[in-house]
Amino acid sequence: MLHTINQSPFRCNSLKTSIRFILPDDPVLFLEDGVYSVQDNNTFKQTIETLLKTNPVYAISHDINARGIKNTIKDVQLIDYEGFVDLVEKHQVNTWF
Amino acid sequence: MLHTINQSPFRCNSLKTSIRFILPDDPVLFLEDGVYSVQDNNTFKQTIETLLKTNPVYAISHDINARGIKNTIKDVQLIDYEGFVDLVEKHQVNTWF
Amino acid sequence: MTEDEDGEIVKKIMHVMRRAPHGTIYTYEGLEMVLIMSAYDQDISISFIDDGVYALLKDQDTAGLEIKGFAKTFKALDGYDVEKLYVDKVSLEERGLKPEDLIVDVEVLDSAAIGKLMKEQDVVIHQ
Amino acid sequence: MTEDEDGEIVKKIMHVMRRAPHGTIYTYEGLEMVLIMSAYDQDISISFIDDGVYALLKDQDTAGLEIKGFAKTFKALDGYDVEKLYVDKVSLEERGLKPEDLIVDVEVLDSAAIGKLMKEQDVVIHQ
Amino acid sequence: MKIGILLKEGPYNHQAADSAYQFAKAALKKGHEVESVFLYNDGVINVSNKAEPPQDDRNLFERWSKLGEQGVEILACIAASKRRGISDDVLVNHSSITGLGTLTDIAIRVDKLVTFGD
Amino acid sequence: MKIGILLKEGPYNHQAADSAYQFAKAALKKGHEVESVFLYNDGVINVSNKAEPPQDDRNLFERWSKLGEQGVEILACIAASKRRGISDDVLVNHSSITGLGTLTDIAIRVDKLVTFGD
Repeated sequence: MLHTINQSPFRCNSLKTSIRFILPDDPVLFLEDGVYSVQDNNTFKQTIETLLKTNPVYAISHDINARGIKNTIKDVQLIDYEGFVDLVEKHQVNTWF
Repeated sequence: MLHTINQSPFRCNSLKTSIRFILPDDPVLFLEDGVYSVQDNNTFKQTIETLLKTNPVYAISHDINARGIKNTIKDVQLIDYEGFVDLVEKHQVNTWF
Repeated sequence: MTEDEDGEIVKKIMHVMRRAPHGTIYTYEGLEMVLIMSAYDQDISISFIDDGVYALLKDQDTAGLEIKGFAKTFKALDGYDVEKLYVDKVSLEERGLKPEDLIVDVEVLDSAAIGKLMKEQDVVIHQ
Repeated sequence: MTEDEDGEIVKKIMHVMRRAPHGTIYTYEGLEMVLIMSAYDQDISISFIDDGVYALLKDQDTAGLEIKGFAKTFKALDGYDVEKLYVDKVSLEERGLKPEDLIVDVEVLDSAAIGKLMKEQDVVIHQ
Repeated sequence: MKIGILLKEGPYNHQAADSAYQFAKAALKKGHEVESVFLYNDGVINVSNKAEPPQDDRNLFERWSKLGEQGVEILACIAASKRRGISDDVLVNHSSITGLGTLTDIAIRVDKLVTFGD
Repeated sequence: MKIGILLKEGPYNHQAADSAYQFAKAALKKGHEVESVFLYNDGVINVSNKAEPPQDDRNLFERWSKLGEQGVEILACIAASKRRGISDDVLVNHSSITGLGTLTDIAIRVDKLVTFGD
């Protein structure tokens, strides 16, 4: 199951909550304001690094660039919308917002 | 200055943030989903009790009743929309959402 | 995804309620969606997570807001054969709530159990 | 509230940016409001709190989203005589950001100092 | 006192429109002057005359129109309206479309500007 | 694969409408069938033909209309539309208003239903 998260982790509890429900190995995709979650050196770094130990983590590169995010946490994979489609081909989608 | 907060403290960081900016003695009014902040026995009880030591705290009674909230934290004053108008008469308004 | 006795597709569809009632319309319009979908003989469930659990609180009286209430509609879900109502245990606890504060009988599960149910679904719709 | 040399009322109006850019339109339409208000010779300021500080990040490139960017408009505020830009220190720190990551010169203040400025205002508008 | 209201969310989807209305009603009842309700962001959707909300629920569009009839200016921002499909030919009675300059005038003129958003 | 899209927010105010469009475009480019875009909650505002967004920005209303022309069903929920002033006479070309039953049919028929909200 693909989990997508589009909320800023500072503004909204979607990241904090969804992590309780995401099973190991399931891909997690950050988009829109959700991509602030994977900016390096913010207070959510440890949360994302813990998630990365069990789950592949993706972020939409267009959203990263639009927000001026230069450094993302190591091992977070940047993909475009076609990469998003590929993930949807392989998984049902659980859209957290 | 009257501070109003209309967001659920669980969903959104408005309560957490606004508290840093609210000066002592300034009234704080919870409305809409913000009123969950003053429901007794939830995890924000201590935050509200600390706030009550320095600031008068109000909640719109219609919002409390609409949400089935039976017990509110001690010293939180329930008011109606006319009470809201009275507060606005005395203070400029800072609307946090 | 399974087939019923007539060979029709039966999909597992879970609706997720995560928002408080009244402050926004999401839970209310979500419930309208559930009611319509319930007529299509699919395998429907609802999970209540975060502020979604507030939608089930007893004794909601919206008259003072002049807003149409809908908590009682959750009681009617039974009659629409929507019987799988899951509530996230942590969400209840954080809010100082107990199952008896809720207007309907629900199954209180831990997050991992709801996560497993989510993964079994053909469709998950967050409302 | 004061009067200018012609006896006109000059109000202190603070705009508060608390939302990230692009995910929602609030900061962008908020900025449009600031630009119009700047023509009215009022005492305008903007404070950036929480995700509002993200609006000021350098090198935002929205071309891939096909969305109109507006970070550079903050640089133009100077020309509109909107020079009081306050940034909340805690909000920067939580996000791992430094003043030099921002596209404009701002005054970084602690929350209590911004709180005092808020209290001096005739109007505070959260965008 | 003279009150201005700034409403930043659309009808039904967010309670802000209800709160703004209840506040305006209470202020009028207490004898205050509610000069105007300025609609911004999705708030402009509050004045569409194409809406037909359910019979068994409140009608927010009619509410604004009636407040307008009572002399409260109901104003939708033109730039916000254009982004959301609100135009002169779909406005409820006693409402109009105007620019942000009008909001600035309101902010200068009123004693209190009260925002409702989400 | 057959894809259905559920869009729950209005244009411009939230990025959801942009993300849904970019996703649909990428899926079509990769040869998938995007059956329909179902608009719910404030999502219905995406198909108003009264909108005139700024010239220097993208036109979301035209985008949906063009996707509709390419065979993607662009559907607005009737109940949600009535609450927000979207009616048959203000719809962009190649879009239509329908009931939640249609969404159920879509959910049953497609391989993947992808939601965009906020």
